[in-house]
Amino acid sequence: MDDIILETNGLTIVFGGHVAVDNVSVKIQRNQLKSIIGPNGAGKTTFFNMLSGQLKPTKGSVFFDGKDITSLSPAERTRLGIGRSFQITNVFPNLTCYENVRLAVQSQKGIRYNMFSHVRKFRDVNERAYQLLDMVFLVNKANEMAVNLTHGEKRKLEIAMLLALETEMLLLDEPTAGMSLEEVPMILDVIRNIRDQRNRTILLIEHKIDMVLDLSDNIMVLFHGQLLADGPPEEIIRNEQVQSAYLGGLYNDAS
Amino acid sequence: AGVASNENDKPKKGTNEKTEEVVRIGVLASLTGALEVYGKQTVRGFELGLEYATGGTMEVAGKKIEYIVEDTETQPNVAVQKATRLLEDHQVDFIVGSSSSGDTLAVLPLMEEYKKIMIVEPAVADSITGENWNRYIFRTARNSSQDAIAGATAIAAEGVTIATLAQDSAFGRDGVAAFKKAAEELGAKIVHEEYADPSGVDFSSNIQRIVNAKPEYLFVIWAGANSPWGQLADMKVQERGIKISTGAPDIAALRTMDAVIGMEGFTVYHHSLPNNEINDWLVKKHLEKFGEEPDLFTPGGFAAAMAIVTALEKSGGVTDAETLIETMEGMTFDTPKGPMTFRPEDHQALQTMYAITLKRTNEFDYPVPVLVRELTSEETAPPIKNR
Amino acid sequence: MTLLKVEAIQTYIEQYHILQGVSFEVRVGEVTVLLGRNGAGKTTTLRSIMGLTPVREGKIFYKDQEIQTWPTHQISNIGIGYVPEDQGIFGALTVEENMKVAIKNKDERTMERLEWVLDLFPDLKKFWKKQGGNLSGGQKQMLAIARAYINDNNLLLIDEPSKGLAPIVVEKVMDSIQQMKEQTTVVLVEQNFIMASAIGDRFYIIDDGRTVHSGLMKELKEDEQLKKQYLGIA
Amino acid sequence: MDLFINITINGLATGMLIFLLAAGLTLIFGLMDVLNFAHGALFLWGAYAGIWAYSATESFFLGIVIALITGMILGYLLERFIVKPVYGNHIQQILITLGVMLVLSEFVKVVWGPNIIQATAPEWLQGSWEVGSILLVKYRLFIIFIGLVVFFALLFLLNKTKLGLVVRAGVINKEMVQVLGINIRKVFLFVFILGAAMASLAGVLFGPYSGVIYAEIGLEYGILAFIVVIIGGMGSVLGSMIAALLVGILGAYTAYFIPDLSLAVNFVLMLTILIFKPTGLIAAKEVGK
Amino acid sequence: MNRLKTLSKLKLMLALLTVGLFVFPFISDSRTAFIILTQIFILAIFSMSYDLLLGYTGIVSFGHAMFFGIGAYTVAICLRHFGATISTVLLAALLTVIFTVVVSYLVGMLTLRLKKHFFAMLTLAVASLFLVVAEKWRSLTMGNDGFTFVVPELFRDRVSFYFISLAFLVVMYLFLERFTQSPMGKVLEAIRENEVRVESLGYKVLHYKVIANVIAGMIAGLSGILYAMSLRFVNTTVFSVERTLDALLVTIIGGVGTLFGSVIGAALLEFARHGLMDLAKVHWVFERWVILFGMVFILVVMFFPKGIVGTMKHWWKQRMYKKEQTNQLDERSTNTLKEDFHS
Ligand SMILES: Nc1ncnc2c1ncn2[C@@H]1O[C@H](COP(=O)(O)OP(=O)(O)OP(=O)(O)O)[C@@H](O)[C@H]1O
Ligand SMILES: Nc1ncnc2c1ncn2[C@@H]1O[C@H](COP(=O)(O)OP(=O)(O)OP(=O)(O)O)[C@@H](O)[C@H]1O
Ligand SMILES: [Mg+2]
Ligand SMILES: [Mg+2]
Repeated sequence: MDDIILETNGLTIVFGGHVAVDNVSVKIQRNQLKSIIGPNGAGKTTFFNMLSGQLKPTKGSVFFDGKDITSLSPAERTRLGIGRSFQITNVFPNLTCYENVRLAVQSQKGIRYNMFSHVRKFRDVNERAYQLLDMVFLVNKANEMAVNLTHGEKRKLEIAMLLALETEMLLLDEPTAGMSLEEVPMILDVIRNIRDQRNRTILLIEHKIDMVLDLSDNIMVLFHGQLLADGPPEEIIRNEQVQSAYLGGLYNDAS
Repeated sequence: AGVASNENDKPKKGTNEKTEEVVRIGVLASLTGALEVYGKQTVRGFELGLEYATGGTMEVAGKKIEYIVEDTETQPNVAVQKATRLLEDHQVDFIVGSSSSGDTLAVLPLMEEYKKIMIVEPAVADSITGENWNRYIFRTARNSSQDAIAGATAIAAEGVTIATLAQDSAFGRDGVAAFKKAAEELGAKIVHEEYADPSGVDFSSNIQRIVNAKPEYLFVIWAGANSPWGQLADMKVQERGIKISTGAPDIAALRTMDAVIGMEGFTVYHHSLPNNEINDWLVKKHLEKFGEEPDLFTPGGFAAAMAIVTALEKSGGVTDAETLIETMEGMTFDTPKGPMTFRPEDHQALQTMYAITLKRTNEFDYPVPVLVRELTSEETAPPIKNR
Repeated sequence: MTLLKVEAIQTYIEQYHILQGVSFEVRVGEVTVLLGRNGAGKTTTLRSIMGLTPVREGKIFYKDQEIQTWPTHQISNIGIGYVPEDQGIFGALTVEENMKVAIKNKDERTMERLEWVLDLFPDLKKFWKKQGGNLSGGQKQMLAIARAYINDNNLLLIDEPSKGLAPIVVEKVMDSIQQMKEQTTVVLVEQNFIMASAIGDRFYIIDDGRTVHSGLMKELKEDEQLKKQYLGIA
Repeated sequence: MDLFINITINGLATGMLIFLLAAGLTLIFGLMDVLNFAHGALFLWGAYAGIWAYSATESFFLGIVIALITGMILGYLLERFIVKPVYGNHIQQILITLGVMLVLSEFVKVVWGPNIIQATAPEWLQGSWEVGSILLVKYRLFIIFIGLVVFFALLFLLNKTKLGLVVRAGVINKEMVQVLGINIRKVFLFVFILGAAMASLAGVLFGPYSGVIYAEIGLEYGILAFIVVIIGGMGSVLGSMIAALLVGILGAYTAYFIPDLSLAVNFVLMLTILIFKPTGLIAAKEVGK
Repeated sequence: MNRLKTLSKLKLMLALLTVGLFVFPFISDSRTAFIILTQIFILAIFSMSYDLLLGYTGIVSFGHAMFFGIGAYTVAICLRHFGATISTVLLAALLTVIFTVVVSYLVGMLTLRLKKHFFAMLTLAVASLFLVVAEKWRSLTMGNDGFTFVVPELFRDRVSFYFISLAFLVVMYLFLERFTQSPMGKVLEAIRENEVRVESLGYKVLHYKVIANVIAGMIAGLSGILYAMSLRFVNTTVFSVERTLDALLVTIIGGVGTLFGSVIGAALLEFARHGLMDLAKVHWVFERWVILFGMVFILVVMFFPKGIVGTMKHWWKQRMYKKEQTNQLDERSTNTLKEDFHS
């Protein structure tokens, strides 16, 4: 049962005196969907950044598949199988949507240093890119520069790029923020499908609590950088501290 | 006769089909950029030189003379383009130029390729008549060594101690090397060599080092616009008993030399210095035509024209390079600075230079070089370096 | 009383015809909500009101003044505040400096409002000297809202304020909007239907660059058919 | 000891002159993020217009005023017609300001001729005092004085008023600043004019310092200004001051002790600083958006 | 599709142009024209290598001349010391490749971690140090006066040199065209857009930047060889900022990120310069033609904000869009504007 894919060990990061993530040790089970919740500024994104390599922890270590990856670069971690999306949209503005996704597919296929063949040669890459755009309802924007997309569309592009990497582990930072009401369920379906295939591990940051409850196998709660709770949804939602300091009245009757 | 040649009936390399009645001369000069002033002096001098040499007819040995001026922008690649255009499209028989040594050096190989004569004026680099020389190259300009020897002759003597200040560039380093050699031959001692960043603003450290060396003379080799004169005065160099010496530059630069009035040195030319008819004519004509006196490099352009016309007269109008080389080697011709002679070995024109002191006179509104004595062409003959 | 009136505006971005006739009215003291799917033109509508994307045809009235040709800073200075969807934080400036740039008059009432805002978002007080770019996503959103709250505005245009905020903070923002209602009228673009329906008085649905439906929020909440048709939710 | 004092004072004065040259660029490039390759031209025009007025009226003060006015007018025209359409686009800025640089440098020759022009300090600033063996050149002390005045004025303007903040904010997100009710166009115009005027001030002060002015000084010293702004740290007036003094003093010491390195010293300095401090001496605050 | 059609049209035009240039020497024997064209080719090659950095990878370098200069000096010194043979030239080419690769690699590793302006200034510093070395190592370089040298007969003939340069340009163009369309080239474009994201997609950004720098440096070095051989002369100006600025101007005028723009830009720059310079002879008013030359830059920015080729591409796209629009307009009725507007 204890098939741990990712493990952090006393993970800590300090920004000029402010401890953003404080001694967090968690184990993440393979092929599960785990959500991270917590108030704004609790350290969720920062925690992600240390998993994906954008930030180096002040203390502590990260193990992936039993291997210490604390000192690896983001690129190396991606290649090992940790892919992520960003909270603030982070795409290639002056490339088309298609190009954006294609680059991710290309990386997944390990075509990195080929400088002599035309990209058109790589049929499978290109087809896959379209497939993904289709999956996030962006096919009609395939040839549009990413800079011209609306906020919601950029979020979708972000997800397509992450999915393209086909990494064993997916880190999703508020994937549906800004996405329109009618499209959120469709994206949720995409995520749910991945979860249900049970061959990927998903780590999800979300503030939409009903969505979290609906999707998660497991929830961890960060509070002021510290790990407050870690357990199944039902347990977390009943946690009083979570109720009062995070959820407030809005979701009081959500569970 | 149209100058521009027709694209279609252009002959192949080497053969000359143009009407025998015309001699064409191409002039390369920097007409824009930092050296524009020099380039324009050369061109004016050249024009007047032709006028004088042909008595205003613009004809020599029965042939009409035409000339085309091209701007090199002080860029070697442009110089090569322009030279080729002159040689190819305009089929010139001579090239005169250019204002910078770099441009000139870049053009030298073309002259060998096209077998045409080039009169170098006013580029100074020794290597033009030294290691990069070829037999088609003649030079009416003085070279760095001549400058240096003139400078040395003006101040060096047995036991005199001299420090030098020059820009840290090929021009400065060559100049100092030649100066040092010449001065030491005259028995002087070079106690300190100082090289300054040519684009620097502050020379006080350099000057400080010179002051520390306590020479009797400070010989300055400087070309280009930002000059150390003011700072030499600020640092009270002369008050400390160090006499300053340098080559007197063109009039615009003389205006900035208030601070070193009284210095002894040399010059290539100032219109008040030579005492001969040609110079008188030049000054008069130049005033008439341009409203000002000829300047440092005007007589050079003039000399180039004189050299060409003289050579053509002697060759009877034959423009074939071999004939011309034969004619011109050892040829003496008149210039506003008196007669010059192309030395057969390296085709460098030996010429008079002037030992001067810089004075303020009533005649001019700027410090002016006043003749101490003429330095004869033998005295200032530079070493032969093209072997 | 009508505070803002948008009349069939048409907006182009480069050669693209983005808004093809958006019209709506905003009444004093109400919260008007613009709804619509991604790419419908909600953000562009707000930007057009602010003078950030030029309106080619149609008119915008603010208190009977025609403002569609005014420069942005002038529109801002007649008392219209704007919270952009991408927050528009000056990343290299500290929270304090961000606020300083925003403050128009340093009078007493502004100081009072500052205090109120910092009470509303204590995180901002905590990270007063921190650079805006280093804030967490939600903190940035708070800062963006705070910058709009700080001045004495008659009208606030807020683009998706709930995005990235923890539920409890969303609640606070909702409360704050309710509180301000007296002095400040609000136009809200919001995808969080719980929030939109809780505080909205009136709604307009924008689709494909046009206003296609409008009504009272109360009605929309009940009307499953409409919700399904325009918002894809049931 | 005296030697060190002499070298230091001279280096200091040169450094101040360089600071004056770079101060305008600190605003225009460092703060407003405009790659203004025409900065040298503003410097050049300040020098020519100022020295011209000075020699025509024999009043150095008037020369300075004319230089400032020239800088302001050019700054105004430049901002309005050249820079305004290309804010935020470095590539276009490079091309268009290089064009302006060529035009203005060449135009100087149309107005004042291609010859070098002499510039001397006014009577009361000529010469030097000798204190023991320390040589205090009056004009250099004057430069140091003016440099300090400009430095403190700038510090005041940027730190004690909202201006500095607004410009920095405007560079990050122009729209947002307007949304906050600020007419950023006017602010930019003002700062640009200020920067241009300072470049021109440096120009007219440079004249008597070097003794001559000529049409190429714009090109020659323009790069130096960029070097100073970069190693000082983008947009930091204090950084520019430190960098300028460093360039001045280090240059003086190198010229004295290792003259062979003179040509390279600025570049070696820039290399070392940037390798060890990749964002300049006073690091502009780096933020991941 | 339309796009395909226009693409092939463009290719056809390019091919025609190339053929035209290859045929040119057979219909004209103006060596001036050959020289100007040759210099355009060389500048175009140099600028294309620069565009790889500026346009594709988004790196601004003020020191690209260092590679150009290395090539120029290498071939000059080799020819001077080892005699004017083809094998010397090949040796020089080999050495140039080695030197530029080593230098660009080292400089890249050292500097490419820095951010835009800081990187630009660092490259300026390094290139300037090369300039100083060339100035000071006088026994080898003769300082800024420079020196002349003899080139092998094959390169001496202007026509054959014309062909060689043109062929090299075509080869480099095709290589770079392919390179920029390759998976690797696409990653470079992505780096230009957003480095952080490229890294998180699993690409090691620094590797790519260094590779781009090495390739650009190598090609610049080779263009330097051609330059020196076309002049048969070299001096320190090959290391000067002006050289880099030339490349910068050419790429911007032509349009960054469009290789063909470099060719157009090089041609425009040279022709503008010469055309305007020749005006000076027409009338003294044009004596200050440099003013007009400067105006060309200003006008280019005003009328071709994305460079000539870049702006043309943009216009083309807009035209295509308009066409699409008018096709669609028929389908859409205009009276839907105010439908069911609630009062
Ligand atoms: N680069 C940084 N420098 C300084 N402080 C930082 C930096 N990045 C994050 N922080 C701080 O660390 C804390 C945690 O930020 P983080 O972005 O991880 O929060 P979060 O849990 O993702 O919040 P949100 O839900 O609002 O996105 C915040 O207080 C933030 O201000
Ligand atoms: N710069 C631009 N260039 C081209 N098209 C644009 C640009 N900005 C927006 N658009 C288009 O304008 C339309 C409306 O955009 P807008 O941002 O107003 O939508 P929105 O309703 O706010 O969407 P979202 O909910 O995703 O934020 C979209 O179809 C978008 O693709
Ligand atoms: Mg976050
Ligand atoms: Mg929007």
